[in-house]
Amino acid sequence: MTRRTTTLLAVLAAGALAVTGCGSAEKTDSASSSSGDSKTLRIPYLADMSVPDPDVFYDIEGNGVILSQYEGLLKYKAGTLDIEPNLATEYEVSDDGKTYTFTLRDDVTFHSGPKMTCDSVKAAFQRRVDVDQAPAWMLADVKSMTCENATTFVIELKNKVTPFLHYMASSWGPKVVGPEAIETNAGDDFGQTFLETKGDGTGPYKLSSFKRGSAYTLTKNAEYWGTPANFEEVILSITPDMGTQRLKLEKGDLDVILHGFPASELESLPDSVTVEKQDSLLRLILYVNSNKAPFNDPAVRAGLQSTIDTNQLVEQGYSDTAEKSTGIYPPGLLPGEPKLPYTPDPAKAKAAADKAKTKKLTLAYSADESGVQRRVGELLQAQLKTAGYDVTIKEVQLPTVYGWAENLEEAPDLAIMTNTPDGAHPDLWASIMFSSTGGLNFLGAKNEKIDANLGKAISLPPEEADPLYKEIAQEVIDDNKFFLLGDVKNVFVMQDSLTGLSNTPAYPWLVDFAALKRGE
Amino acid sequence: MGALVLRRFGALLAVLFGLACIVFVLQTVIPSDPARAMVGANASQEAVEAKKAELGYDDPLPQQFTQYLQRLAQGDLQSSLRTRNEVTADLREFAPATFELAFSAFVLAVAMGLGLGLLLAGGGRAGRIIRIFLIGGASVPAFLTGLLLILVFYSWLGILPASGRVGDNFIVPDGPTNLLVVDSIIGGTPDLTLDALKHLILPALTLALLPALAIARTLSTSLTQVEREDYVRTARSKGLTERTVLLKHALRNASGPALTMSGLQVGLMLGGVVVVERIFAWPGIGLYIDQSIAYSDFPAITGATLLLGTAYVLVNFFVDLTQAWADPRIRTV
Amino acid sequence: MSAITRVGGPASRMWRGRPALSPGALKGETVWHALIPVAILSLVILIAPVLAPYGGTDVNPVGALQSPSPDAWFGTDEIGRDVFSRILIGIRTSWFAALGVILLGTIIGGLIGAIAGAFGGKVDMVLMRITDLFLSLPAPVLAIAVIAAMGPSLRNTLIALSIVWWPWYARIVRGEVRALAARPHAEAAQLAGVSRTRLVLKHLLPGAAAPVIVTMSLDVGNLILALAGLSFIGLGAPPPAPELGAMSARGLQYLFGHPWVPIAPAAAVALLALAANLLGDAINRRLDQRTTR
Amino acid sequence: MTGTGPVLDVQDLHVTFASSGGDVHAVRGASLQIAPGEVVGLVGESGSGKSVLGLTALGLLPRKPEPRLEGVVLLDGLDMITATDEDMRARRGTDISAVFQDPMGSLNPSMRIGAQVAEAAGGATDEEVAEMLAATGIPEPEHKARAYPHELSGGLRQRVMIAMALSRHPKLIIADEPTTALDVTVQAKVLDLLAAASRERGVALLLVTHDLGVAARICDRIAVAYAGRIVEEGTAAQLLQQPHHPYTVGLLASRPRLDGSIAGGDLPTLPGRPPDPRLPLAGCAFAPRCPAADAQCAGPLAIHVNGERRNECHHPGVLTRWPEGGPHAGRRDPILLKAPNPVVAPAMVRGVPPEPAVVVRGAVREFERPKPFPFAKRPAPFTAVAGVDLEVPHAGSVAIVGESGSGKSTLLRMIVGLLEPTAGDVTLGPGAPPQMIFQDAGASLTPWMPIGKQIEERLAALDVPSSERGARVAATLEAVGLPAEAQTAVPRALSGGQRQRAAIARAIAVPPALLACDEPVSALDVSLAAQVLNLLCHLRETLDIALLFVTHDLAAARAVADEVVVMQRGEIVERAATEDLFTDPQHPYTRELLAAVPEIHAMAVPA
Repeated sequence: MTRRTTTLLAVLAAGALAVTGCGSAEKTDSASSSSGDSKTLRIPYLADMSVPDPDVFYDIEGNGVILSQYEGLLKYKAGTLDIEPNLATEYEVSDDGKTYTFTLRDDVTFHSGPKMTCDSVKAAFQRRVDVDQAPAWMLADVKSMTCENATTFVIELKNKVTPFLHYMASSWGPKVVGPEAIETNAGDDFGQTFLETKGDGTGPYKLSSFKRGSAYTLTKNAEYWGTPANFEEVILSITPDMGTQRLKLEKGDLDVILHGFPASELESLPDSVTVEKQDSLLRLILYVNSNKAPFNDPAVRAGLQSTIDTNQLVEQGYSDTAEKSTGIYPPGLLPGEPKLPYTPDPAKAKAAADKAKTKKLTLAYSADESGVQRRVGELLQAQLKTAGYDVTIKEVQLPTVYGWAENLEEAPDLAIMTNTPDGAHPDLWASIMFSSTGGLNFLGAKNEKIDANLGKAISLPPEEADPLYKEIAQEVIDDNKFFLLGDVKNVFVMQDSLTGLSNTPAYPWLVDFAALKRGE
Repeated sequence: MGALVLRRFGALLAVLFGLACIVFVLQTVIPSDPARAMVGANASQEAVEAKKAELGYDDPLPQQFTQYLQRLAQGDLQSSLRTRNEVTADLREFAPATFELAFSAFVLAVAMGLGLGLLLAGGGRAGRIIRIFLIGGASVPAFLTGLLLILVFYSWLGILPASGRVGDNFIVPDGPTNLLVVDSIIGGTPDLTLDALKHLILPALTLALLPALAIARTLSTSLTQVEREDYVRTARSKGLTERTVLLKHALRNASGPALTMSGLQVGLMLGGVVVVERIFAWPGIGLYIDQSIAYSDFPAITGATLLLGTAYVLVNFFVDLTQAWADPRIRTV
Repeated sequence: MSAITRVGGPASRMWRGRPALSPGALKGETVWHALIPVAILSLVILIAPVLAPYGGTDVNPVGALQSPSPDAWFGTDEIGRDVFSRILIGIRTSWFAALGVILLGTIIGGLIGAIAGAFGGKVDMVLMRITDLFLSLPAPVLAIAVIAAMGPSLRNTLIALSIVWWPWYARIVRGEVRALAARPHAEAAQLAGVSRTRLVLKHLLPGAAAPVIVTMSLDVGNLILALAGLSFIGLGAPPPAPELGAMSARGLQYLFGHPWVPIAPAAAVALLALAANLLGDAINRRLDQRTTR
Repeated sequence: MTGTGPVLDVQDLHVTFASSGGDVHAVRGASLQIAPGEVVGLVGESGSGKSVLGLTALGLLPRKPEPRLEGVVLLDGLDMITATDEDMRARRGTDISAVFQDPMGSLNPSMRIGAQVAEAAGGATDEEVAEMLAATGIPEPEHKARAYPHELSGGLRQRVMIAMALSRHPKLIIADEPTTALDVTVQAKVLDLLAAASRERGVALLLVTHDLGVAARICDRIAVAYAGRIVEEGTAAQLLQQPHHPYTVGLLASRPRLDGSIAGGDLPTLPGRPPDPRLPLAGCAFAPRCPAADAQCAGPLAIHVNGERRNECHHPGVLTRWPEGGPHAGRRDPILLKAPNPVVAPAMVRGVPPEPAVVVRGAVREFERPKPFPFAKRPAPFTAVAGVDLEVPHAGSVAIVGESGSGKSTLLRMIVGLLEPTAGDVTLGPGAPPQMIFQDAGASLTPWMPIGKQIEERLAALDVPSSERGARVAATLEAVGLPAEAQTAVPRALSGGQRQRAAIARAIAVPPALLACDEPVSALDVSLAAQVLNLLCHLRETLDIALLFVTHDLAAARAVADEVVVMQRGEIVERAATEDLFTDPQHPYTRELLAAVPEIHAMAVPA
């Protein structure tokens, strides 16, 4: 904080003091005790997570609660996009690519006590299918699951799904849920009620309390099969305001802010706090509504290539916390993919815009805590204005976004979103984003060529699939219905005293709680 | 008095019914698609339709309305899209925190309003200066006031906690009232009581500032008016001290408008909890609404509106009765 | 509820001995004189944006998030827009938005109040029960629900606020009109053969002007704050409109690094609210003084 | 303390209030002594400073605007001007106490009677409170002690005030217009109670009133206040029978009396108005209005003291009777007004036998009572007027006399059409519809509308062409004795008397067949009241308007009416020609009413 800033705040605060005129006669030092110890890790969430049930949960906020409690068969190796063993020590894929044989660890116990066996894994996978909520699609192609013995789990697929191993490693992939949920408290809803506030997994932490609106507490799993966690306890407290989060962090009452910290304010943080910027698969995207004027005209859409100045959007919108996207896929997913050709050219932009049937546009952005999408929206609005468009901005919430597909005529012309694929595979990105039926294809972009290529590529080995994915990329570029603007980084703001930061690009907004420690 | 209670109670029921109607109208004009949001992005169109039918969105409006009233009578407010819980259950979980906060803020507002009202009615330079400060203070948006209070009392002075209901070094008792202060007193844990009270101060203060001003202003106006009443002169002519005149004669008769204002201010406060609970991470209805807005979770929003509305109507019901107690003329009318 | 039905009561009680001669004892013109400061302030606010060096959405060339300097008096915001210019324009938006809600509230409320007050009996009862219903609802909570249902936009926000704001005015107008209608002058006018419409318009309604004006002026501040609060939870004016509450709410995240971004508009809100409050108090005192003499 | 000296000794008291329009001199050098146990009347019109003097003695002057005090006000030895607030407070209740005008407003509405009395007594048991209440003639004192003020009648409330005033046996009671708001019969009883209490307990009483008759009823000594000074003082008998100051003469003369009608003539009136309290005074304040004034009167004040008597006239005793002729002598030019719109006033055409202005047959008016609670059976309605027959002849003058609650106002309002009769008929004679003059003239005028506009409205309603309206308004204002500027003034800018004239002007702008007057002068000072009564009589004569006059004031009724009707509990109990009724009342209630009127008997003036 600059000197002037501090003085200004001091004056204002003094005013506030004088205004309120009372304050507290009490004087105590216990207000901020017990911080900075090595037993408790304190992390804020900006909002409640939906439910700590891995077979229902399909958001980002809350993935720490899921991933430190539950484990999948595989996972992504820290700092990379590579898959490595987790509950399965090794795996084998049959030649036809339809049968996966996993060798399970034999030293894993659930938080509730029992040992993990193949049957428990099978039961957990079956639960995902039975619960049939949003993440169930990952097992939609499973034909059968069998246990050859206590440590050999075989999955047979109906058809070949190349990225299946990535499903197993995904943040939202199938997790091994313990018997407390599946048997003891199954009820008539496969234990969903039980898992609304409790848990039973195999991970380094167990859920010891879940108080919606206040805090979730994770306690160290002493029986953990892997490297035990350093902190005895992790408290995830709901602190919806970033200003409050920041003040608590500065005071040492919080350890890590996982996301949402405004990039422009990073510099004003005190020395006791460090900022870690790490790669992620999060991507800033501009959707174009090609179902109505003016962007149903390919020429007008193409003009956007010369209208959008991604450099400015990323630099000013994100400071140093995002990079300009260079390809359609998240970096590292498809080496050698076509380069994005966006280059600002006012003359071309204007020429294309002049062809537009209407120049009145609506630009929607989804609400986010740090306001970065709004910022990008406002910058984009200015850029479009230069080309001659008259843009109205509005903020939308996710359910509204889902409603667009039903009435594309009423949907906005442009939309700004930040999305992430479920895993580090081109298909996981392209099929959810660009396929006509993709879950994140909010503005109903249709392209038969892309659909056909995606259908083919999923069952092909990488060397044959990659050219198709590249073709898809080129098609997305040429079709101009999606503009990939930025590769957004994970920004972790944390106490200087913390070490052992470990994260992976495919798990957004997340650090490995178990690896963190205080000191050295 | 009994007849009065009866009549007011009738009015109370009518207002609650009106509230229910308004909430129903709100529910039916919502533009977004709750069914879709409920089943998720990857669900099929059939699943969405099935959900719609299940929620009864396909029925004709009058039928929806009767169903809505029936559900309401059974305390069923549907399920939240976000928490996937019964809204009623969610509200039960979040309501005590808001009740605790709003009640403290109300007490604080009335206390501050009373003190400042007396001060302002006294007139003089001090009163004028305080009035300007007070108006200035109440003119700052609550979110800024809140953050500045945290900055001063937490960051700099370190005497009060920044957020939440209680420090995380405490074990929070499970009931019976879920009001932390009350529960901790029942449970005999004075350190928890103290901690809970400390957590209450800043949010309650932020919430109380604007209502306190309104109450003070009303009180001072009616005190000035009552000062001109003959019975105050009569009281003085009896040789009573100024203090007795003020407290026994003027204040009680001047309290009517201030009481009404206090009741009305509860409405403002209930709106203010959304902002204040967010700033202070207070796990109450306001936070619930705030998060539900971000999720377009309409069952939750309307359910919470219904609850807060009912609370407000109830408060005013009691304010009404208090007023009748304070002013015997109302009682006999 | 009936707690509210008595809002106008105690005020009328103070005119001891004689029937309510509430602030209506003023000469008609004088009530409007009281509005002159408001008009002047509105005019100043209306033309103030002329002084703005930049447009409301224009970028100041000094760059984004620059601290206050001679080139950018109140600094620049996250997009690089000139905060000073935005505030001058924002004051206009906020002021007239508040005024709009108040005027709408006054018109709706005034109409209902006047009809209820003038006709009395069943009409009065029905209209006032409806008013009571709206008044009994927690206004901000309802506004939140309404906006959340209709979608956030400045227009919807103002509509929602108007929906919850008018009952206050209906109550005040009705109370005054009722009190005035009970005064002999209304009967005298009736005996003089004045038509019902004229009776209401010329002999009853002007008497409600003073308390309404006082309430209006005090409400400006409240409304601007309400707008700010709604913006904070994402239900206010959409970007990039320079509305003070929205500016402050959205700029809150820059409080610690670039405090001018949220504080300058908040200070403008406070200043505006303070001005409106003091204006209201002054009008109040003035009207009060004239009638008590 | 001193046992023989005066209990209150006011010497050369000046009270000045600072106001934005200049200093207001409320009291300008008043002196007054009250001996222990003495009953003194302080009489004056509004603005004479009489109430301020009483409040100064109590140390209860309003604080805003801040008063400036000079002189000496010794209350049993303590100077209430220099004393500290605390010293004054300690004297109140014990040495001096008060009974104020409005018994409703003077009692705390949210406190039980008993508690208020106990508080006044500085703490008392329930039995003691009941005793005190009983001593002032309150029936069922134990029961009444638990009541709230609004549950008692005006007379009882005033008795409670007296009980509180007496509760600590003070040496002096200031009674400021204690009976003004009460009915005549109650008034008499309350006055007698005050006098008796004072005599029995030896408490001195300062009775502040505007009504010489009230003072005459119980006072040993009377002081007359004018423009902030005591202009004359003496024993009641001396002062009433041989007034030395012309103002006292005028006051006595302009008072309508029961025993002398002015029918056909004018009540003597005091011309002009009291001096502006903001202006400094030189010489005799009354000189500008005094028929006997000469150049000497502008000189330094002449103060004559002769034993008990004292006056401030330069020529004491110069006037023994007030000269005849009111202020209207030169203003009886009804020609303009006599040219009404023929369409609306056919009765004005000569030769048509005059029909009665109004005929009332069997008029009944009931008022519904609210249900005690929802769904309850509605209680029987309250009958305000129970079958009344009445006729007001063309250009006649009828007075309806009765106390509050007698139904007289309800009857009047039915006649003019403000209320629908529940049963019976009201038949109006031909001519412009009836008009009404209200008790509170200020309240009967729309506060924000200029007088001229309000008169014009009536003209417009009767289709007087707009070209004629201006002239008609001007003529009307002149006819009621208002300056032309009144046309553009709002009511607030006028004095009380002027407002009543303005209200009359509106009513007669097109002369109605019937002018109903609801206590038109009871809110006015004596001299103003006389003027207004005169005006009404003149208008009746010149414009052929019938007058229907509702009043509680029998003297005023006698002054203006040909026929008097006495009402009690919604019924007419007696009806007679005015002379007959006053000389030979038949009904016991009429007799009771007459006996209760505070009358100044055996007066020398007018001779």
